[in-house]
Amino acid sequence: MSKDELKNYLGQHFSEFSLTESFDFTELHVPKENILDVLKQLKESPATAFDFLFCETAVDRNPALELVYHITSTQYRHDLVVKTVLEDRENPVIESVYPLWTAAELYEDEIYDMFGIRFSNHPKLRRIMLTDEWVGYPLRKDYQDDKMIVK
Amino acid sequence: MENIENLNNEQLMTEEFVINIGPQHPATHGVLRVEVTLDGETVKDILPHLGYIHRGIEKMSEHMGYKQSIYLTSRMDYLSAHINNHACSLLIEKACGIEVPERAKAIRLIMDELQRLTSHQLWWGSCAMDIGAVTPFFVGFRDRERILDLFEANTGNRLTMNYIVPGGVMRDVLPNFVSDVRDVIDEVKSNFKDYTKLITGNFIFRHRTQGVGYLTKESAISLGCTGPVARASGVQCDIRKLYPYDGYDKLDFKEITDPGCDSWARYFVRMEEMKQSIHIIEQLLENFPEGESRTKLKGVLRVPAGEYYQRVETARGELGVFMVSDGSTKPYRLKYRTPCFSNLGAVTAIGKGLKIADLMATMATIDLIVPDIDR
Amino acid sequence: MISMIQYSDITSLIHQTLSASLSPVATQITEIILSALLAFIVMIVCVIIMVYMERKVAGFMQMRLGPNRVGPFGTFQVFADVLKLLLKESFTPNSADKFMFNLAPCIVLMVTLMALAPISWGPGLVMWDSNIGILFITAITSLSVIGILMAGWSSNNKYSLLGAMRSGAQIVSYELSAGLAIVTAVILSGTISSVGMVESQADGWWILKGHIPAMIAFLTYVISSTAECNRAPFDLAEAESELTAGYHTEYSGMKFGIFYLNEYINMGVVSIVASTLFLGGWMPLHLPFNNEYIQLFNHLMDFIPSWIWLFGKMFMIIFFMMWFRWTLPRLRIDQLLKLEWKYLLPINICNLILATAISIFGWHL
Amino acid sequence: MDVKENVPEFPGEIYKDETGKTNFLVSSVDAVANWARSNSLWPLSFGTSCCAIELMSTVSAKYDWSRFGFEVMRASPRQCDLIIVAGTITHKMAPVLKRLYDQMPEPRYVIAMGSCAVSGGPFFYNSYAVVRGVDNILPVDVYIPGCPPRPEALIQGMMTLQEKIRKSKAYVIQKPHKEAI
Repeated sequence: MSKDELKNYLGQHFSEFSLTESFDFTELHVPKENILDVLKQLKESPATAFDFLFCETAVDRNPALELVYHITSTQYRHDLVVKTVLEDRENPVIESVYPLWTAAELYEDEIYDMFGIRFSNHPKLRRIMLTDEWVGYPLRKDYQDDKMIVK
Repeated sequence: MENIENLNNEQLMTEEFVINIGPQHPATHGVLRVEVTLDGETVKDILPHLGYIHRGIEKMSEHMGYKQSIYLTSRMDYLSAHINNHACSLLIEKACGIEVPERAKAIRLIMDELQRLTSHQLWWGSCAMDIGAVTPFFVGFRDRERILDLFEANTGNRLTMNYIVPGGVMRDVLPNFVSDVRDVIDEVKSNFKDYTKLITGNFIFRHRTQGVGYLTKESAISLGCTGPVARASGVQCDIRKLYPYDGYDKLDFKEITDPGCDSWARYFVRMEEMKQSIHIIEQLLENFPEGESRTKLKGVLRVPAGEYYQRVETARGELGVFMVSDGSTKPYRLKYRTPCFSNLGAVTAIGKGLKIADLMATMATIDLIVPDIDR
Repeated sequence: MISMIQYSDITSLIHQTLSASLSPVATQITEIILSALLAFIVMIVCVIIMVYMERKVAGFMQMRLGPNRVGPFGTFQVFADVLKLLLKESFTPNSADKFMFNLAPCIVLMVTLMALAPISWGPGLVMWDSNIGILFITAITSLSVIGILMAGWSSNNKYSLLGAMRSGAQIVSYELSAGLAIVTAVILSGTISSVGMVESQADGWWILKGHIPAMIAFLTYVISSTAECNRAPFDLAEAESELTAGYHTEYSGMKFGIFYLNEYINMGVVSIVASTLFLGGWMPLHLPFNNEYIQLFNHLMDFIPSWIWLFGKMFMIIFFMMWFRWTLPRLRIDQLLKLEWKYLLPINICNLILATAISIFGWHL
Repeated sequence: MDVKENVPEFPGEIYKDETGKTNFLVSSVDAVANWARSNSLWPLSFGTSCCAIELMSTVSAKYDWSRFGFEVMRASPRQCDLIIVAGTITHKMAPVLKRLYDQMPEPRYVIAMGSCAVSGGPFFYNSYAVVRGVDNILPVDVYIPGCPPRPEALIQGMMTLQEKIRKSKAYVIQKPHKEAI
């Protein structure tokens, strides 16, 4: 369905979450606790059928860590961005969306490696890009590496 | 050693052993380590280890200006260098609202499709070499060199061209560009019969790829696979058709999908895509527009704050550039959604239960570029 | 019948001069050493030509020039390779089973060189004129599996173990159809000794006289002998793209050189045996009919010396093997064994029955 | 007086007496050993990123380094005597590269191909994971600049390595002054 049909569908079903509009996609802001069942509803309901997670990434908004899910449907070809915010910076933990999309396994491995966000019930969480004894999470804004990185 | 008869069963039980198809291996075409547990010849479990070529491009682009970080993308998937630069340029043009002249759009599309041709030709050579035939590698490179001469004449370099920049193309093409491209295209078209003679019609190659490496449509979608790997399992996901950019909607070409789901289908989809690329280039050459090839931009670019996402169809799938900008001269966060990273999931999904030789054939037809995975 | 130079008078001349000055036992030993050295040198020269030919043929088939910088037309390239391998440090990995690791290349080379003994190189020129020559060759060539398995097992490397297991299964199963093809030739010609085999083709090569069964036996023999030398499209033992370098991954320097040398000597031996069985070895082309023009043609053929015939046929078959290598992709292990057990073996057995029927009723010319 | 005449193809001089009959070739062990080693350099098929594609173009029919005898590209380090580091070497890849180098038999040479291998190249600034130059790990013999260097540049690099081998002493292992980490 088209963008505004999707918007008012989301307005009815997820009225408690805020809905904003970025340059390309509509964004649904969901609190950390019920991220998994919101995404499960979006995937399972035949009206939306978001069965394709094409990009899952994290953005370091300096005090908080923000997780962004880009999902689309291969039937209706409409796109949606779902965002959550994780306040806790020392050990941020969130549900893994691996049960819904198997692509999430590699995406979340990389997010854990770069941002340090732990994913519970993830099949094999490991540092995928860097060596195991690497200290710190490079893509965080407060990552200190004075020898290599010149501000 | 007591005699064999009274050795009960679990003492004679065979045990699996783990081999590393390691960072340096002819079949991985780069530095991807795949830890494979084997029971004899059949593969029981696959665990890829990445990061051997992780250079931290996303962290670097946070310290660079918008126009500076574009040249890094052609070091990620170096076989679709033009298309990667095209993605970043489109993103910045969309964000700042820059108008691109018609001639620049046509040149960009021709360069993209030529790049797709060179990528498929190199894939064809190295896929045949993984399955054992060495001569197709040289036949594939013969045609590829013809197109690389074209790139070198017009853009200055053979592999990492940095030719497509925000606002158009770096320099206008040579005057006899259209006739050169037409000669190269005719030659590549006439060489197609070599491809069928050498590999497509080859009896052994068919037996090595048909019914091998089965990726169902549902698992392709849930794994996030895009490009020829997904289209060979029947998923319609060609970005040039779904979200056309720079004049793809005005061109008529078919999106090749094949319900076959096995290595042979992936091979067939790429061979047909080569023909479609040639068809596209011929259409673009007919009415090749005149005029300006680049709109001048001021030195330091400031992108208005916000989040932008641009999708482009590279030779291996959908490259998505996700940028968060806070209005300064440097991007706040730049994330590249690369096709090979999710296609790698398909290797682990398909690999279980295959023989080693089939695992190599499947990895050859999934066509991974390792710096594209590690970034 | 054949009016060519008889080498036997040269050998008897050498025999008289030696036995004049030495005791009979000493002459026997020196003759053995002399003929072994001669056969070894001839084979080494053939290997040098084969390696150069392989690189030039590969270049020709891949639209590029082969080596042409080292020496005139690149002919010294092979000498440079061999000399470099000789000077290379060839170490034994410390986790390897040292004795077996160093013994494997010697066994493999010894086995293929022993197969040279019964081959008849020319009229009257044979090292060991035994009447079970062909049987000896089939027995000896099946021993090379032991060397390869030793190499794979002792280098304590998973890839070489896999390569050795694959080549074990492959060579053992392809021995079968090679042996059956040889039996077909033996049935047609009636002798097992290689000298007798060549003499029996004096009035025409078996491939012409034995028409259908000989042609089928020749084709299956070439296919199964390509598999026995581990050459593409059956090169699963040292499959570059899968097992890096197969069973000789851990070998460096001249030990790897010996494996490399052995592959080419094996190819040479196999193509000499194929030409002896079906293409008449050093026997020139004679046609069996006896009107005077054919006799004139047969007589004319005798003027071409016998070693040109032998090495011409050998290099023709070697060119075919190289042709296979640079065009066909590699088979998977189960397809390889299926080809042998389900296709080559039944064809060979039916061909054997056909050959016996023909030789009983005398339908062959 | 003996007439000496240089042989174009082979390192050595032909000695002929004035009547021009007794001609035999005289050469030094170093010259012959270096001639053999320089003319049959077997590279390891090792390529990490974009420079590997230019390496493959050099192997292909147009640039064809098999004319020099390099075409035997072995996959196992035991049988190679030259490692062409084509591409970026990261901190995770450095120990693997060092082990590959140690597995190679002794007269071995290293070519650093591309600016990533020479000095870290485009990833010199602000990359936390890249080793700035392969000579921190391996003793490098020939550096080939370029990102990626053209196939002709790679062939010129190989020919410079051949020159270097021809001038070196055959039985003394000379490593560049900067000792490897």
